[in-house]
Amino acid sequence: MSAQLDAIKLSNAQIAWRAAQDIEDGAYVNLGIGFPEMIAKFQPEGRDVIYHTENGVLGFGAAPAEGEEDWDLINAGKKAVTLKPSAAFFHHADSFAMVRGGHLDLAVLGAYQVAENGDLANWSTGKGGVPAVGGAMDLVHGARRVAVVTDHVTRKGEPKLVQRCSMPLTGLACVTRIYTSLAVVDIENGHFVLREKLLQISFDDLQAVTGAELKVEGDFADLAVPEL
Amino acid sequence: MSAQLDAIKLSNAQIAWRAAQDIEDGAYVNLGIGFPEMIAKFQPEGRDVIYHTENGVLGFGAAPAEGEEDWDLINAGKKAVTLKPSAAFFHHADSFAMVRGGHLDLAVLGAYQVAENGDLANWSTGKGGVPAVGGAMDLVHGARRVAVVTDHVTRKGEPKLVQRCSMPLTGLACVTRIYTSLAVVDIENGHFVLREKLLQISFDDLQAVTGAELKVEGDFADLAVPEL
Amino acid sequence: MDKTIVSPAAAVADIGDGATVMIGGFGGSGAPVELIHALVDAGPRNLTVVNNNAGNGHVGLAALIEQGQVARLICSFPRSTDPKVFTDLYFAGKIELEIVPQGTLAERIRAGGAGIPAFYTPTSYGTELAEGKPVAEFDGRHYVQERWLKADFALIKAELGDPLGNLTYRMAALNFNPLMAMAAEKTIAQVSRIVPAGSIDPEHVVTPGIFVDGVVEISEPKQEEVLNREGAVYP
Amino acid sequence: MDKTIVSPAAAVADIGDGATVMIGGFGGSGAPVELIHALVDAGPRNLTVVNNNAGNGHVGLAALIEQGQVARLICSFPRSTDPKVFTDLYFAGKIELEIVPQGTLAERIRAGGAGIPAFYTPTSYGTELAEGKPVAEFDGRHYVQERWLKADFALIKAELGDPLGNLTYRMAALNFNPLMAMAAEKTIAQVSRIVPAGSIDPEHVVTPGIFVDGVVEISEPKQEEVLNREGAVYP
Repeated sequence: MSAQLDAIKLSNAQIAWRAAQDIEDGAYVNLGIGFPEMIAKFQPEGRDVIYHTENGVLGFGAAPAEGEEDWDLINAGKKAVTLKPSAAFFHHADSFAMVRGGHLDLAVLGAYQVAENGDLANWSTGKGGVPAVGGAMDLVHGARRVAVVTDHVTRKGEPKLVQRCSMPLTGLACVTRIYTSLAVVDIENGHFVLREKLLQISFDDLQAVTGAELKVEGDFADLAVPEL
Repeated sequence: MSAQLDAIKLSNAQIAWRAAQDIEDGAYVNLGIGFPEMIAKFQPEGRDVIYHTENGVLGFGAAPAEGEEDWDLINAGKKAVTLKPSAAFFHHADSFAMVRGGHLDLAVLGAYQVAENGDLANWSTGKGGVPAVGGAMDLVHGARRVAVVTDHVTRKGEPKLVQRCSMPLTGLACVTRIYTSLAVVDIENGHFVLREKLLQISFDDLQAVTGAELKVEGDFADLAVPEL
Repeated sequence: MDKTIVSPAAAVADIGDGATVMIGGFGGSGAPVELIHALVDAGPRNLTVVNNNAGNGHVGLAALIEQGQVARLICSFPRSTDPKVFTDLYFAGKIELEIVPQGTLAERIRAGGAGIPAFYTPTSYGTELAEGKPVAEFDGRHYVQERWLKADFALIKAELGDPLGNLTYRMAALNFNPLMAMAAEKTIAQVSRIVPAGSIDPEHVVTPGIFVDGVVEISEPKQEEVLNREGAVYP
Repeated sequence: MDKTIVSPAAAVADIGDGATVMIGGFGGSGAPVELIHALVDAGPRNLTVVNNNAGNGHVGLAALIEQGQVARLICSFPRSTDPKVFTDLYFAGKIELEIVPQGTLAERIRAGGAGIPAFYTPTSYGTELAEGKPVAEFDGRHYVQERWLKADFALIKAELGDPLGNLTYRMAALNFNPLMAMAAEKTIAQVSRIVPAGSIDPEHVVTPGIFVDGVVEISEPKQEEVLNREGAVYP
């Protein structure tokens, strides 16, 4: 089935596009390093979204042209960014006061595993390597909503949406919505609740690549995303 | 003996003068509201002393001329002040980070009672009245040295330097030096140690108006203060 | 996005009976007098107010207290040159008082804004203000556990504000204002001038807009100290 | 009073073997490269270093690690594009690592500077980074107790400095610098320019001089990121 899934599944850009549609006008948002950062590109027109980065910038914009970088103006991924009007700089304690104090409307992070109780594992595979946590453990317990963008399964085809995480946890019961390459799934009362799925995959096939029961409450919708 | 003491004792200005002589060049100092504030007037020439006030100013100077006040530029006693070059403004949490974090070299406060173990009572008489503590309890546990300026006895002639405070405490074991109207007394290892006394009072008379034993280690000096 | 609010009345319209309201200022500096007076006009009662003081004279916080709108006051220093309004109510048992050391008050508010539910401080250890609070020893020294302080609303005074709520302050008028901005569900700032987005140097922003929900321009704000020296009374 | 120090070498001269040194910066922004290189030249060993990262390439903190001067690193994210120096020593068991969530690291340093010996945070609750730490419940939610972090020295990078040590920072180069300035026994700041007392607007001072012990002018500071893109190696 892995090859089949590969044929229909959304690209990272498409997952990011879908996640971007849910971000309200005026929201304060932190996007995790890497894949989640793509979401900013797909911000729907007419919405003001203010992006926060752990290293002390609120209101940053896209990357500058190559050669135009100022390396004192970077994001948490250490990539050069630019400023939008009305930006602000602040130190790390104030930056994490914003995070931990519940001032961010949304954090969108990547994941190794998400459990049906909302537990997230995204900082360590638990196998060797240098441990490195960054701001992930703060973000999951700070932002008002914590969403995940991820492939629905691992490269080996194993579920990333699971009953209980087997990898080291980043946070307990923190994720409320998951945008995957196949579906949009909410976490409610300790269960995965299907909200949207690709038209090209049957519910049973989706359930087969999901590590815990996918509940259905009323209807679910088609996950419709443009070619990108 | 009260009348006798009144004849020889130092004025508040003279006590403040004496306290000012011990403040080193480059010291960061907080002066309590009221009487301790007078110390700034007697800062010896050639010394730079940087004054801190709880409400968020470092490097303030004397009061402005009458009519020149800016009521956004005040000290903790809500009196108008001026700025010296190199002043800085900051919010209350940073201000008390300076206090609690041990960044002030010295705080000089008034007192109702000081005990030989260094306990200080200076915020409440314990009898009716509206309780009000301000920043005193923070200062006594924050500044590297906490000194007291005070009359040696109460208006009724009772000792203010006592074995144990009977009034509500501001802080435990926090005072290290007391400048009184009759003497300079250190607190060391739970005892009052006499450092200086007025020439006009005998040791025995001084001991008689002090509520706990005045130890003598080696010599003590004359407390010599100019007419002011 | 534009957080501008047209009038002080509109700014305080949501504050209902029983709300907890942080009010910035230290004495008169940084006290949002016009917002407080709008709150007097609006008339909600049974408020819990957090401020360093208990007001002065008969304007600002003192007026709010005088109107009987404040059921409980959390502050460090309710004494002043003219604290009559508060003092009379306090001795009549008509207002509740929680005294908090000033640095602890500031830190509790910051903790509320920073998501820190409790912290330890040496301040007040061994005194009656620590009674009933947990204590702990760290590295041989004793500390008191203090809890965060949050509010439903914060009314603050700033100097410049932009439509996204970025703020600067005038001299020592910051005091509790930037902290309270962080610790309330809804923070309303009165500013002397609303400037276009992008006019405040990002390096000079003191309170980033994320902490601010509404900005109302009061172009020539009254200073509480000045009002009191004029003998002003509100309403 | 004049806190000006004539050279980076003089600025780090007191840092001896076994010292705990906080080093500002987040990646290359705000990293005091010249002060770190002076520390490489001075050669103290067995240092405990607090930094968000573990250095990049072969300059700055990476150079200090490469010279074997760092026995222990307290940081949140020791991975990067070129973390080879740290990674090799780590797997060889030649450097000790304490991983701290980034917000907890910032708050622990601030607590050290603010005289708060311990605080509670929701961060890391239920994870392996909370193992062995006290937990407590407040208002039905679980929190981990974290301790303050202090240092013997802080090496930081700022933009303007005056002789009393008041500092401003350039854009996002503040990051950990203002916090570390508060948390060390002795804080040395390298600044791009020393300006006369009174030239920094008191409203724009970010780090007041009370937190700063020495200021050294490095008029055209190297940016670590730029050095690494040039393939620079120190010494």
